[in-house]
Amino acid sequence: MAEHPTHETAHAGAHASKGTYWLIALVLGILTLLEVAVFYVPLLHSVIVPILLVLSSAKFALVAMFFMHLKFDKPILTTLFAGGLVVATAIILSMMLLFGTIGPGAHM
Amino acid sequence: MSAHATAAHPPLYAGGLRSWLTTVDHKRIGVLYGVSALFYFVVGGVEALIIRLQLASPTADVVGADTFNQLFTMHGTTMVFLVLMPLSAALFNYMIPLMIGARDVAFPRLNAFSFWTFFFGSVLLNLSFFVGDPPDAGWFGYANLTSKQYNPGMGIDFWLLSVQIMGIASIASAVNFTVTILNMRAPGMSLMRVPLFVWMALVVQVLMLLAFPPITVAFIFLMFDRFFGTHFYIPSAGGTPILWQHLFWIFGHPEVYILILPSFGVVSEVLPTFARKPLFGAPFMIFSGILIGFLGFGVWSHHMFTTGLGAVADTAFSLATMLIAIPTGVKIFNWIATLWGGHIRFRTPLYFAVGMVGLFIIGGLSGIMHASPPVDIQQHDSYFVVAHLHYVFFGGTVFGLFAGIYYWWPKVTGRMIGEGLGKLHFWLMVVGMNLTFFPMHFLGLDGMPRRIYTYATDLGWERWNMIATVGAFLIAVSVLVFFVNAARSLASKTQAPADPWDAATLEWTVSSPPPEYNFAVVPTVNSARPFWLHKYGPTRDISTRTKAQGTPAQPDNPPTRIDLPSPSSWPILAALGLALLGGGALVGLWMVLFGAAVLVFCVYRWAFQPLERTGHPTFGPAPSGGSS
Amino acid sequence: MLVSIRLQTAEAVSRERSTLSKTLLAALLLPIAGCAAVESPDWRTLRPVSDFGVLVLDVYGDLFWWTAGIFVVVELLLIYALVRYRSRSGDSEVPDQVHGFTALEIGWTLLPAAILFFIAIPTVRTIFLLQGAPPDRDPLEITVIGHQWWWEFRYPELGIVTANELHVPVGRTASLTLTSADVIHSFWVPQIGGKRDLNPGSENRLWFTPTEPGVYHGQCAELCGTSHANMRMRLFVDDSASFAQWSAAMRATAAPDSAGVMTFLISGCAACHTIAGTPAQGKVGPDLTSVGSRTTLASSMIPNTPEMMAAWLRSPDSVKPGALMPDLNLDEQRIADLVEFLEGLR
Amino acid sequence: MDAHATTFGVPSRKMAMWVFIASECMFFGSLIATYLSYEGKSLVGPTPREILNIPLTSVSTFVLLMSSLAMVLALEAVQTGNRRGARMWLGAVVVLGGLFLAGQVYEFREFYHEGLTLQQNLFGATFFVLTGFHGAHVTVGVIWMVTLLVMSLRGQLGPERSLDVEVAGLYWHFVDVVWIVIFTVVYLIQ
Ligand code: HEA
Ligand code: HEA
Ligand code: HEC
Ligand code: CUA
Ligand SMILES: [Cu+2]
Repeated sequence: MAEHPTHETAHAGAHASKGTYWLIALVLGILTLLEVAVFYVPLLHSVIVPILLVLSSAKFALVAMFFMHLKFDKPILTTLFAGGLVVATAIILSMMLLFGTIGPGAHM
Repeated sequence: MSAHATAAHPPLYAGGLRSWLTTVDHKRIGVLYGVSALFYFVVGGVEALIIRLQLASPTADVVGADTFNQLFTMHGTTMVFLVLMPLSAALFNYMIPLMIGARDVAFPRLNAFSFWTFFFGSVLLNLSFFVGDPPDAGWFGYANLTSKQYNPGMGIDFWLLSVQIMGIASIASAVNFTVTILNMRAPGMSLMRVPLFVWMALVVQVLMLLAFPPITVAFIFLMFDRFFGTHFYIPSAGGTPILWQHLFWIFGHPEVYILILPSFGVVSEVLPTFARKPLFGAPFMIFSGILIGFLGFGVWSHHMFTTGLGAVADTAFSLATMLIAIPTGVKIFNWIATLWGGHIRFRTPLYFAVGMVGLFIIGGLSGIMHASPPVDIQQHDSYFVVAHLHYVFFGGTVFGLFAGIYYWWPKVTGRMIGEGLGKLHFWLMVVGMNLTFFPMHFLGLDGMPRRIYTYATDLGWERWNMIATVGAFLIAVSVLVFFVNAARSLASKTQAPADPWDAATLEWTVSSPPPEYNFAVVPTVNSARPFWLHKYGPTRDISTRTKAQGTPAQPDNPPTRIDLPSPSSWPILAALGLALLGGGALVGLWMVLFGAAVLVFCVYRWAFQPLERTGHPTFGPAPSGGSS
Repeated sequence: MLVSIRLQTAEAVSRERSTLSKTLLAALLLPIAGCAAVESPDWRTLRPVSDFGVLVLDVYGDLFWWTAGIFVVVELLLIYALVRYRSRSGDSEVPDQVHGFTALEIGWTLLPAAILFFIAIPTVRTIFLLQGAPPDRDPLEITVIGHQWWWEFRYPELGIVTANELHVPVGRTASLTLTSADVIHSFWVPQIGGKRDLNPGSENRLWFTPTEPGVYHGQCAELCGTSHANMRMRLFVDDSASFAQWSAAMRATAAPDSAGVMTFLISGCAACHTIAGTPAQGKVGPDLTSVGSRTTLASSMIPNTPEMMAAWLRSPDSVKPGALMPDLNLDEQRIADLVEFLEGLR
Repeated sequence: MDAHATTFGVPSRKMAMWVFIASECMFFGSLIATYLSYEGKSLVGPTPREILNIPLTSVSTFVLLMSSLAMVLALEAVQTGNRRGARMWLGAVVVLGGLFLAGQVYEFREFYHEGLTLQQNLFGATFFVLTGFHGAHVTVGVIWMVTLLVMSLRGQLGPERSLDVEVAGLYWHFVDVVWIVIFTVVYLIQ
């Protein structure tokens, strides 16, 4: 039964080493620092949105791939997650368009 | 053989009330869903009959304005959340494990929890009748009519809390069935060998997973507006009621596909069985189902063509909506092609399946008219929409689900059901539903808005309204015929064979009703029609290039011991806690906290209760050592 | 054992002489027959009296014929398959196990796509026409404000405020600005064309050029509470002369009889109603400046006769359930005075 | 039944958590969509610019990220039967999660004193509901972690139960990932 704790093949080799985890954490910390830095540098304010989006997507991806093991796990799990993520993103973008937060007539 | 089998293991449905309350068997849970849904079908149907009586004539005075608003709100909410969803859930629960060769769902206790949560939610909704304050803002409860200012009573609170609770049940069950279908298939059952019904069920689960959160959020905002004085939907503070419309329909449109796809699935099982052919173009059918589900998330604003979103948005949503005709058309044509060249046996399930195809087309085509904003601004919120929605809901879903009920009736009950009465049921229903709902197109075209409890005498609407009312009572008679038929079948003594329709899929390889453990031996599958392959051999089945001989009928006795999950009281108690937590908002904080405490306590007990009754013997005397 | 079950089913089939297909044909033709029974339907949305309504009807016509065609073809195919391939007596053969035919399936994927193309073109064109600028450069501007459960009409350029009866001149484009004072309502006069919502907190637009004088029924189309069913209106399309006359009369309200005004004021009516030229400046209910000239009262619920007016004042709620005008417990004499006064306001 | 290998070779509970996470994407997606749709539409202040405390939130973002690190290390420890490590890292998750929550409570109180309430304006309503529901998720996560910690202390969390920890970890990381988005969208892009 599925609710039964199983310890068969499922997660053999399905993760990275401890060292990698520390490294990823370091990178995450640095990326966060960069984000905050960008926020405080007036020079970058015209391009702040794309920069922040890239940086936070990178963080997102690192956590999902390494801490959540997607990189090493079965692709079906990535598919399931991506399904929700894609629809959610599409809805967020459409709503922003419909409410004029972005797109023609945006007042941001 | 079946007589043998019943003697060999305890009858599936034996046991007192307690065994039903604590069951975690997917088959019994399926029956519970089915019985609740049929009960609420009568409730929602009687509400509809009162609506029809009131509208039969412009001078009728059966109910007043407020009561009428409550009636259609409860009718719509009941039919959608308390009838069609649980009826689909009934078929999913009962059939999916059998059709994929599993002994149960992935999480049997979560399954029980889902049912009871749904059940308590449905009770909460109907409790509003007993406190004399049912909701009255329509089944999609547009803000800001639902705000405290314009709706100070408790009706809206009942509505939002109960639908919210049932939403949790739906998400829990969707998680369960997604995993079951993906992960619990019998060896050899690749995704392309999964029966169409199960495929459509999978799409439905994914739609539920993704569609219920938006409405949950919409309800949370409404709750905050009503209980805590926020202004999400209040224009005077900068909010807009249109936010509700978006969030609701982001859920609402996928929801209508949640309601139709199970029926598509049933029809895709029934037509091949009675035409004695494989489903035409099964891969196309699968992909079109997925596409319908996917496109369903991009069309929600077609319910808002009169809201004033602007020409660009209207165009985008209109075109996206029209696209859905393409995959749906594929389904219709493939069904016809399935019949084409077959040897069609006219049994009751086939009647309903064919009826579904014929009637759904009408609803689909009126949907295409709605998809065109210039046309829709005339039809929106008129009886034309009421006609559309009943052709797809009644003609589509109800007929399809009745096809499923008749088709699987012998499997579930172990009794055959009368063909004569079945066909009478069908004919009365076809005539009744066309009589009821077709004239509504005319009324809509003549300018009759929906949700009006009366109309002026000089508008010329009474003739078609009267006809619709007569039709509604004909439908009621047909439903009565069904109940008589069902009762006669249950009272009869003749045992149904395991495979009464000479069908192709795994559920027919087990006895009727199936043993508690479903499969004595876990089947191995090497075709989309494993049982057919076994019966007729590979020569007839060109899809199978292997020499293998399909999946045979199950032996009567399991060769080894089978461990089944043990009954548990924690799911139902946890569901009760959740309902108290939610419903408690109507009573007071203490009730909410009490519900939360019950919920947490039960979840812990549940989590630490061992799942399986160890070494439960499936044979011989009924089990006595089950924990709980 | 299996074999015997199979034989059993085959026998059952052979005994079956189904009438499904024939009756099904009849049943499916029923709706069509129903249509035909109504000789040349004269339903309101099919009889537009404005340019706007005609544009809408054109698209509807396109769609109707496409969908009717699809309906007939597909249903006939279905019925043909049922009749032609019904299982015959004594037939225990298994038919050819055809699994699909990709070319055919691609064909019936593309065909609907092509049809949709023809539906989409007029649709999109008309969307932009209907929501574009009004055809007339100098339209008559009217502001429509929805209230539970009545309509307020304001003509800013004419200085007119009225309720429930909308007057527009034939041949001149009317450009409506739509909004609501409370919940969402929807403006709908079926013979003029499509509806448009009245949203609180924002404005919508709708224009139309009426082409035929007459009086047309209209009604709120969005559920707005108890008396949503009773939120009706009348649209008067006047020829230019009578429109001019009407608007002149509306502006030139004679000073109301002061005894009547007194009664009105002491009865508490002024808290909610405006009568131009008097201290009554309430904003909750309809403007009563020219109430006597309306043909109906309470959003087209009752004819504007002294008896009905009295009935309304006696108990608004029994005329219109939930009406937001309270029952002021007036005695019969007071009511008679008020009726006389109000009916004189023209 | 126990011998029934799953079709994808993924334990069903793990797959279930991923499926649930997909659903949660829509939950938070809808909240974020509303926040963004109402951005700048408040009729009265305070506005995000006036009130959001970037340094404080940067620190709590960092805290949450590090709790994710502790979480994977805890899983690692459980899988390899390292009991001491398991306790230590699970404890760290609890502490860091608690810190994050404390930061949020502090933040909410500050905002309240500066006049930003649920009822004040649309920003207040959307902000508190979005971050509040995130906080509720963190709270559930902390309770879950405490449960695991207690199990570990009682010696019930051997390698054979590592799936319990893995599933809890997925939930925890997801909540972290959501915060990454909220931090960027709500706090940094104003
Ligand atoms: C089971 C439920 C169900 C289903 C399946 C559908 C299917 C469709 N619906 Fe419907 N709909 C509802 C339930 C459903 N609907 C409900 C409940 C409402 C009202 C809610 C409320 O207001 O209360 C509603 C309202 C509704 C509206 C809003 C109307 C309004 O309020 O103004 C629209 C607008 O576009 C619409 C469109 C469609 C379309 C295009 C389809 C398509 O999926 C249909 C596709 C099918 C076909 C087209 C027929 C078969 C195809 C062929 C034979 C191929 C050839 C065809 C062509 C080339 C056209 N529906
Ligand atoms: C989902 C499925 C579904 C189903 C199956 C039905 C079934 C029926 N519906 Fe309903 N309907 C909706 C969904 C559904 N409806 C929705 C979503 C709305 C919109 C609500 C809103 O506007 O918010 C709506 C609205 C709606 C309206 C419009 C109300 C209005 O706008 O004012 C009407 C009016 O005639 C109507 C009628 C009917 C009728 C006559 C049936 C019949 O087919 C019912 C048949 C069933 C029975 C009759 C039960 C059988 C009963 C017995 C066997 C017992 C007999 C006992 C006695 C006679 C005492 N429905
Ligand atoms: C509390 C507010 C209120 C008060 C006080 C009030 N009314 Fe009204 N009145 C309304 C509202 C609101 C309506 C619109 C009702 C509807 O049609 O739904 C209305 C409608 C009317 C109408 C019908 C107008 C039309 O064009 O159809 C008349 C006539 C009328 N009121 C007269 C009176 C008189 C006379 C009094 C005093 C004795 C009075 N009202 C007091 C709120 C009020
Ligand atoms: Cu106003 Cu309905
Ligand atoms: Cu829709």
